[in-house]
Amino acid sequence: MALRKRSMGVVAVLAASVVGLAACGQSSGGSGDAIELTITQNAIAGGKNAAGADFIANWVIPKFEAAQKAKGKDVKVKFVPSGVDDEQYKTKLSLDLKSGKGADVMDIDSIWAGEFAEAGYLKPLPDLVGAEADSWDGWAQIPEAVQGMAMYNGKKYALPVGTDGRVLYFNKTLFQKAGLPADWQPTSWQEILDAGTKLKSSGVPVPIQINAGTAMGEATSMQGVLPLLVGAGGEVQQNGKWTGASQPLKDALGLYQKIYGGGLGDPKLQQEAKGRDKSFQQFAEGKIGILLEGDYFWRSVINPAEGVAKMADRDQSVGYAMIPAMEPGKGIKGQDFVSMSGGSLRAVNPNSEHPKEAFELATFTLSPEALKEETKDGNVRITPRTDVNKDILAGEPLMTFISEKVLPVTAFRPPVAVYPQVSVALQEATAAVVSGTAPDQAAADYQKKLEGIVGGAGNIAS
Amino acid sequence: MAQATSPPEVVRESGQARRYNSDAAGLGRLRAGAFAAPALLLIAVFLVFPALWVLYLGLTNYRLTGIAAAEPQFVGLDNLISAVSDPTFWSSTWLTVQFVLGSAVIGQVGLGFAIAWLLRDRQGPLKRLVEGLVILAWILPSAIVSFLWVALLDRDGGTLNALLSTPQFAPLLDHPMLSIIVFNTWRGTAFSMMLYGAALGNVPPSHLESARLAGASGWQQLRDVVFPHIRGHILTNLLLISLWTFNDFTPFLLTAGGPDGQSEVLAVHVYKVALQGGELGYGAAVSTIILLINLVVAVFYLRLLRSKK
Amino acid sequence: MTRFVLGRIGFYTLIAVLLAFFTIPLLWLVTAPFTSDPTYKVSVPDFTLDNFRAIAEHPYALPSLWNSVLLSAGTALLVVILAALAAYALSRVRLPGRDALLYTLLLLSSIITGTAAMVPLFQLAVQLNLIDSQLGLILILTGGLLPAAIFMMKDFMDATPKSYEESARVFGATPLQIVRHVVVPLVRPGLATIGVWAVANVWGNFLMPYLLLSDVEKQPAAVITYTLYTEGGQANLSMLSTFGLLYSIPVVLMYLFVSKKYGFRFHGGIKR
Amino acid sequence: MAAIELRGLSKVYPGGVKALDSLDLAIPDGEFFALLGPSGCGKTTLLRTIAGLETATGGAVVIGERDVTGVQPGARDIAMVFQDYALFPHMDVTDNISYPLRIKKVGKGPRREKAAEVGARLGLEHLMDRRPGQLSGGQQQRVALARVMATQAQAFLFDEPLSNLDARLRLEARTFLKKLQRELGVTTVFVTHDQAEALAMADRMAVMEAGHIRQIGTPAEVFQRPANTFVAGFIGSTPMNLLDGTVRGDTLEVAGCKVAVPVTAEGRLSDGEKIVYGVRPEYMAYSAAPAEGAFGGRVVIVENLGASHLVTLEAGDVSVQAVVPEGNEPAVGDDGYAVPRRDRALIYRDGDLV
Repeated sequence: MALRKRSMGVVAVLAASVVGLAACGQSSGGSGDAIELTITQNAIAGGKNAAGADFIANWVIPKFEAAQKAKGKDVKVKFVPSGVDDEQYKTKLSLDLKSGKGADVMDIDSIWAGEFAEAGYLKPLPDLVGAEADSWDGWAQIPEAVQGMAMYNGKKYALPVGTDGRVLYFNKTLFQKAGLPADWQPTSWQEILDAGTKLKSSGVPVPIQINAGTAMGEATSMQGVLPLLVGAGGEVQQNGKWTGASQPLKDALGLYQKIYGGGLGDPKLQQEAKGRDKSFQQFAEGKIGILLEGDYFWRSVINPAEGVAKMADRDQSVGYAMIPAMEPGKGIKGQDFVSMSGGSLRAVNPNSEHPKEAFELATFTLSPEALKEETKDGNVRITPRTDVNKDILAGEPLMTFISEKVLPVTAFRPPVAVYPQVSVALQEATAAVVSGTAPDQAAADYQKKLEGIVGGAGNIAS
Repeated sequence: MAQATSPPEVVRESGQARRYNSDAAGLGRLRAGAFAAPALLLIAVFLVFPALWVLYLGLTNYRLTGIAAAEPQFVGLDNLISAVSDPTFWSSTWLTVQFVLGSAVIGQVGLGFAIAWLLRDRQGPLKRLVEGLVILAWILPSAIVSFLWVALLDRDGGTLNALLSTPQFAPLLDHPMLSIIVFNTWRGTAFSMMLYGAALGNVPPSHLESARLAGASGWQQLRDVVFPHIRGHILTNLLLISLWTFNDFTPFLLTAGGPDGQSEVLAVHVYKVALQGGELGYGAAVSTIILLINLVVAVFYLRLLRSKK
Repeated sequence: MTRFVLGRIGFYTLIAVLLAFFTIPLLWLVTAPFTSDPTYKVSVPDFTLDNFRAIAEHPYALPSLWNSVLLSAGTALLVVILAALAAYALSRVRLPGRDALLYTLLLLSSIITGTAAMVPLFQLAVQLNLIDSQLGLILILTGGLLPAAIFMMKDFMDATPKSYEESARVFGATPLQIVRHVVVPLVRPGLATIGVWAVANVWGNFLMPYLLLSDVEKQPAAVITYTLYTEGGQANLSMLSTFGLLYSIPVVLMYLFVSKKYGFRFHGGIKR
Repeated sequence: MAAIELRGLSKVYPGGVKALDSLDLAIPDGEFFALLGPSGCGKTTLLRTIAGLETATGGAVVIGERDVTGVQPGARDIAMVFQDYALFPHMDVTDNISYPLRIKKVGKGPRREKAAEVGARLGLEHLMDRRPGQLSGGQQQRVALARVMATQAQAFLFDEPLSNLDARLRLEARTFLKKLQRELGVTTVFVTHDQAEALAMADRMAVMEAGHIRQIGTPAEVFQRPANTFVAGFIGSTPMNLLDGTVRGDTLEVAGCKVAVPVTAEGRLSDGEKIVYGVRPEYMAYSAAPAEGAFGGRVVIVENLGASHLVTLEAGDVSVQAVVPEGNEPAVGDDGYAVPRRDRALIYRDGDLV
């Protein structure tokens, strides 16, 4: 690395003549001794997560600056919007952090915590900001599982921003036609299949949509194979060992086979590059009976006001149910019902010149007032704080449902660097099953790939 | 008095002219160097240096995140070896060859030349319209274009199915390679068309006229008059188009490499590995292999088109 | 005579097929922006202008188009000028290893456009303090495009008869005057081609502008296009199609301008 | 206006090809001078070296008493017409003609005036706003000439000025060029591979071969007394008869015939010497009856030259050609006799004129 640095210097000198003019550089150098903070999210006004961006720009920044002023500190906060694929956002953050740059406060997906920590892109909060990291009063309100998302090797690396949960959505209108109840709650996979069969015979084009294949990417893992895996009592990684061609995986893949091999799902949709978009559109058009999705689907996709696939009668005709284990009690930890959750984190940049103020800003955005402000006007999401959730979710039956029924049984992905590759391998296994490979074979292939990814059979639980 | 003047010696001209100094403007090496210096400096700093760095990364296990991001290890040829021992790499390579041959060499070069030839001595709105549409396909950003083609080839509401009355026909799934080949032909023809359009302008009309007077068919005119004149342009065109197509990852936006990797060309492979998987070292190694394949292709073209001179 | 008629019929049939091939995929782009809730299906729009209103209200959409124009015009200009000078010098003065150098640079240029090059380019930009600078981005993009541009340009330069330059030289023109008065007009179709090529490359480039420009006010339309998705990555088709339509208008205008002003054709030199 | 002088001028290309080998040449002010020779003889290289487009590797070029050997072409105060005229295709006739003035930073108004003036002089006034691509070959040539005239240079250089014209036009242009040069009085050097052109136009000429000048002289001198067999063979629309012979006392034995010693060689030959006997077919008197000192043989070919015929006789194992005025021509197969004119016949020893 040292060598590279030096050659960089040489090139820098060489290029100095060319770029003499170009060195306008960073927008630094502010007014006097004011503290300047930047905060970034994958959110942008007018685009992706516009509400979140507006909240930061219009509420957090003025309020926080005012609060600091009251304390006698001159703090200026700048919001750096972004609005791209999560992978690209992650790439940019990584590059920034690697080069000692980046915003002082930044939002990351909880699943990146491990790899960012390993790379030195993030530091444990106490190391950065001192005792305040642990003494923040918010921690008391955040459930342990949610706190776990921000932990790596037992240390807190960031603040949890929120979480989500996955359920089975179903179209009540179609269910009624197929003679199925409007308060449907399956207790085993077989009941899902039975419902699918009935839907099919009543003429529903796509009775069941559970994401599969590589085209949908992580959506296949989170809304597909992972909830099924925990439903069969397995996890991708347990106690530091990866799960190979285990029985739970075979069972999960077996369900795929029954759905897509049995004509209960649309195998081609799983292969299309825009398959997930289309599954949303089809659900909204009443062509899909049962769909496994997260609360995001309810909030942003079929939202009658501003969804991308609006359903005017969402509240009347869309039902939801918990995801059952394969059979009652067969889920992980002996659960009857399962789910998967993700969420994002708000981290303090180790390169920040003002880590304490940055931490203050981060905690400020997670204060009850801030969270209530952020989630008002129908912009509800599950916040990390139970005290806040109690208030804001009251008028939202689905969100309350997830918060109260789903989150207690949910599971999280392992926050380690190789997870994305493992996830792709899982997606490939589902793709294989959907296009006809036997589940046992697909599981065996998965194990082989897994060995290559995680560094040999030694890291795989037999 | 008929022999009072001897016939003009046309052949002589070319034979002799080559011996002369080609520095017609009296540039001299020093000034030539000054002319080329700004470009070469930019290239050195922003191209050669980072490109060599990529080649170096290919020899490490560097990753975007994780432990390997903090302390990348030098692994020598491990990446290359694991690439070539990976069957998906080879299938990607084979798909790439199909992609380049089909969409670049046959599709873009063929169609581009055909359009340039058809419109060679036309002016006016028809030419403008055709050229404009072809160029539009080329110049639209890929993010937008991918939507256009999904809308065209979609299984349910796709325009193609509506036109052909073939409901549920799914070209992107059943013929993914053909789809991206046709797509890339549509997308990239403009460049070849423009290049050949400009090159055909350099073919002296008198040569074509004399060939036509000699009763040469269209094909013979092409072969005997046009082709020798634009041979250099054909070489350049093939080289560049192949190079770009090898490295084009736009098919990703259409098929995401699927279904089941059936359209995962090398550039998509690298994108998946490097950007989605974060394995930059491995991605760089595959890029190096692409570079070597391109080198072979370039040498092949050079042999093919220069040898006949 | 019949042969002529058949030829005409054949010609127009071919043109019609070509037009269809190049037009049909574009249909979505003209219908979806005027449709209230567009899907991937091309259908007769209800001619709403709401989508355009939404784009107009978008704080970054329209300014980003200006940024795109700035970036692509700047890059194209730099590429054309530098490539023309370099290609002329390389075409006229024989340097040992010239062709090998050009081929090597061309091959390396392919690696730099690949995904794997983002780390070196980013860190280079950081070291040179070119992060968040549009000029810096222009320089970086130019560096990547130059080899291919020089390569193409050299073909055009090689093809121009030397006697034009000798003639100007005998009349006392300096090398720079010769390039300006004689060479540039002669290779103008080539220059226009390369200029448009450079614009096309920059116009759609997403990754480098996104990585190198953090200030959203400087980001081009390609980056803003990617923001028109939901938090879950679902495309906002009404915004995307509308923005896509607006996004393509400047390049259409550019094409019309360039083809009218400079023409992609040769002037028809002396009969030889 | 200026004289041009070359002193020991050499041009060796990298790789060792000697294009010009130590040439000396003096062209006085106002002369119309031709450089003639077959392809590859170095005539164009010589012209380009005078122009400065090629750099001499030895010797000096002097134009108007100024040594310009190391001077850039543009600073030599010369103007050149190229073989393909090198008219700029993107400029109209006016701009082409006035281009040299543009380089000299002459204002747009005076430039256009000058172009109009010169153009009118060459009969181009109705073509001034056309582009070269819209002109005929002859018109292009006149534009190129006009451009050269507009420079008011000290000397003009023409590289094959007529070779791009078709045959009929070439004859007209020949006359036109000669007249124009007379009127302008500017020292002009032109290159041609066509001996007829050189003979017709030049005041004086140099015949070149393989980088050397083989003869310098007026057209009459070169035609009547070629200095060597190379020039003898190259000049003339019908090639000179060059026949091997031997001196036999007062007479010569050539092609099995006895012929008289030419006037110019009298007293300069020694008995038994091997020589080459040269006589132009035009300087042969043909008769059907045997004659003293004639080449006799069978007529094998009769070529019609219009007002005369070229008759080829087979004398022994060599061919002898004679020009026969119309009405006198023999039939193929006849026996014929050709008597060379003693005052026009020439003797070459080791290739050089005696």
